[in-house]
Amino acid sequence: MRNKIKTADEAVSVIQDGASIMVGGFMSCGTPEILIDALVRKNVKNLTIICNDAGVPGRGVGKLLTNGQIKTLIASHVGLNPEVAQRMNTDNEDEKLECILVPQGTLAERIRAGGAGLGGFLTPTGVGTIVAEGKQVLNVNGKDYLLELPLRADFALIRGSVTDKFGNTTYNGTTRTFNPMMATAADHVIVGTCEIVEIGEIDPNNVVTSGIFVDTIVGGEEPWQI
Amino acid sequence: MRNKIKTADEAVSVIQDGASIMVGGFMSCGTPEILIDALVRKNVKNLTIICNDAGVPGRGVGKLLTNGQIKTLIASHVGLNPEVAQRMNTDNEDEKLECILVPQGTLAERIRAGGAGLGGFLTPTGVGTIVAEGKQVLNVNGKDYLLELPLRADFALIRGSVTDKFGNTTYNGTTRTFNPMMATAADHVIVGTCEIVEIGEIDPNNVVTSGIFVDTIVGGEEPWQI
Amino acid sequence: MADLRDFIAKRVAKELRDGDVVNLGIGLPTLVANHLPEGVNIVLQSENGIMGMGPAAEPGKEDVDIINAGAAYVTVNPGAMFFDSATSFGIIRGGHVDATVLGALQVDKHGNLANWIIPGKMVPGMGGAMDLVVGAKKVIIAMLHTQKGNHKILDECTLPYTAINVVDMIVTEMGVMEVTPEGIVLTEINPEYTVDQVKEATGCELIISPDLKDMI
Amino acid sequence: MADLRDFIAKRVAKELRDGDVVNLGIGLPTLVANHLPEGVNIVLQSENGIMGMGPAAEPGKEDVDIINAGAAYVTVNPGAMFFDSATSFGIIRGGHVDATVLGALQVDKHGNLANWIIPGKMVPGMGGAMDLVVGAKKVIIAMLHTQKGNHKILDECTLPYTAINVVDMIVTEMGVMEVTPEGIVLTEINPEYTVDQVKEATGCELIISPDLKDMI
Repeated sequence: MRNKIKTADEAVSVIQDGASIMVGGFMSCGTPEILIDALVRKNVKNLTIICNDAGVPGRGVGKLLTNGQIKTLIASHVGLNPEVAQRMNTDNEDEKLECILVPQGTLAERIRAGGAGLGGFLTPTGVGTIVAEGKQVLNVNGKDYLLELPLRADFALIRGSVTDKFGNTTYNGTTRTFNPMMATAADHVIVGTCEIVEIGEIDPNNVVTSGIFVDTIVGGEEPWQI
Repeated sequence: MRNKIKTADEAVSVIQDGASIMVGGFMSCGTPEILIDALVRKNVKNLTIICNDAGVPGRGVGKLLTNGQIKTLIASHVGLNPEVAQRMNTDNEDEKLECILVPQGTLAERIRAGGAGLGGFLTPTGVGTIVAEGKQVLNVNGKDYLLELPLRADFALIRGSVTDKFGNTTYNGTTRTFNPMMATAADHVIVGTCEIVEIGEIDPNNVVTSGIFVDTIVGGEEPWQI
Repeated sequence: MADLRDFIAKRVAKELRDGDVVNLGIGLPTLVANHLPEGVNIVLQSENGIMGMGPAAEPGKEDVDIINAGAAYVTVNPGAMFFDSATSFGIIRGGHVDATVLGALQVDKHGNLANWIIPGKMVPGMGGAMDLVVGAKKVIIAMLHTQKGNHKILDECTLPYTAINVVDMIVTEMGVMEVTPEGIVLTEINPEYTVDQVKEATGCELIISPDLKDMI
Repeated sequence: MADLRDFIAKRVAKELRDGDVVNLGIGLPTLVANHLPEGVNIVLQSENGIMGMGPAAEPGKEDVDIINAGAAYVTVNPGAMFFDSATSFGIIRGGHVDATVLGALQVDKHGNLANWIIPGKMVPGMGGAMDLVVGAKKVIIAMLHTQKGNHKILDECTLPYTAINVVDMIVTEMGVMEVTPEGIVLTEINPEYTVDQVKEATGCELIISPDLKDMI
């Protein structure tokens, strides 16, 4: 079997300017910081980042924002990172950030749909609001729903707690968040994980992400801290 | 906290003639036999049963079929139970079975949608086949999809391996099947389980079905056997 | 102000039943958990992936892998479960949350809610609020009755909607209101205020319940 | 007959690459796992909820909670995972299965497949077949070239479709065929047959690859 274990810098070497990248986590709890750090070092630009939120400056995707690497951010909440507003309103075209807001449940479901081969789904969330603008409204059994489309990306950077050498991954506590769906919805998946174990050490009943989704494993992820 | 533990007969006492019931399992591996047995004893009729398959005579939902309790069966595969054909073709209106076939992935996803508040989803499965008859076809990014609608039921009979007294449940091996989705998609959920443990004994990372979905817990489920 | 918030939270807590699954918004709604009546145990859902959330973690005893939706370290109760975000919002959207308590910028007589875009300020994003108010069985708005003297309870929201036709109940420092097909009905009043004062602080017709009670 | 089936299965096995995720249908396709080339390890997916399925369980050593989609006791390999049916078909429909091998009643030159309704017989249900052939990256049909002398490879299927435009390759005891936009191309031939014999056994125009090889 192919060895999937690499250093963080080796792992992100395949990511080029203009890539779309899903990043797991919620307020950067469950975000692979070591992979973000490597992406900052590589300094690729014009990225489209799909992540629940913009975190805070100096944490998670906030680091990519500070370093001017994000062109488009697709997220459900960006209010706790003041740099988002600064970059959205800047006159400097090179630094200008486009921010696309998606309801959190819709974002999670769109990523799931992207990984599960669905062409879309009908959700009541957003009906009658500006989220509905430009979207098809379908009425099923007397109730209106928005047709929301699947979301995929070139890369997913996910964060595991325990990963075996095949890539089977578990997530401890609230680090799970968007990671399992993102692992299914990107062409190339890199997991930054806290602990790498031998194949067979994780109970098959408790694996959350199958190793078939994982292209590269990077060890040395540290615990999250406020 | 309310005590959810009952005997099988107490548990199914709420089920009346004409009810729609989801039953977990695949070829009755993962089917709560003790709950089926209680339903046979109660002898309610005209049931709509939603289950992956019709099993074999004398096993799982096959028992309900033999006992003439099923009016409508919604399943993906019924070929291994010859009683299905007999009852579909009978001239005895009282025994006549209506059988609605749904692709297995679509069935699983419809039940998930029913539990997750989605109004439907777009799947490529069935496009151009008789499964598409009467269904809306939507084209997304140049590809045709069928709009499939959510599925819910009055009751779900699910089968757990370990269940705590709140109802948190895990499933061993391939007993998982349709059980986790069905637990979310019925108004009243009864779990027949192999082992009942105290609250807190199951690692919160490994719970598959939350106790919030479970109305009644019945112990004494036996291992499945071919 | 802290007193008012606790006063509101305490009244909201009386709406919750033993065993209810509840999602509390950040801020005032979080206080509701401190005021549950004797014998009422609720199951707190946190949209970042917890069923059975417990109190804030004691300093020095934090589990760094367990936070709430406000990014604070929390504990979980025995019988808790962790899940991913798609599962979390399946629970929310699917009607498995009995009640959610949130703040609002505006609520109108149709039960429309606006609580995510403040005029002239940066748009922070709706997070999970749109899904929560659409999915929860009961939507309780917990807020101050007015904003610096400006009406928040209106004929029609003027700010962008979070969702339409979703609010069931409004609890403020002045009273308790139910959103009905006929309009907003005042069912309880804080005895520190008169009905006329509450009417004046409300930007739409306020139907006074024939059975108006004291808010306690 | 058993020999023919193994002959076909052995050729199909050569299509699989090390690390491929593969779902094998019941019957002949199951035999493919016995003929993998040296150094090729595949990850078997079973739609009832296994990634990393192993061989059949030895008698007396069955784990009663672990069966395959044919309801036989099986084992799992180290690194396996169990999941629910929605997850299983998310994997299948989402294109995460590299190849699926199934039998067919009819295949036509458009790659349309009919393998679920036998005329005059009870309709058993499509099970997971419709999802599998729509979702798998490569769909390989493994079957006998004809059915009691009747054509199975046709201009147009006459039986109800399992799916349209999905078949990539057909492996029979007579040869290996690829479904292309131009039609069905014979790329390998079993040296026990002549090209004319294969043509005669085929119910649509058979394009003979200029690079026709022996099927071994």
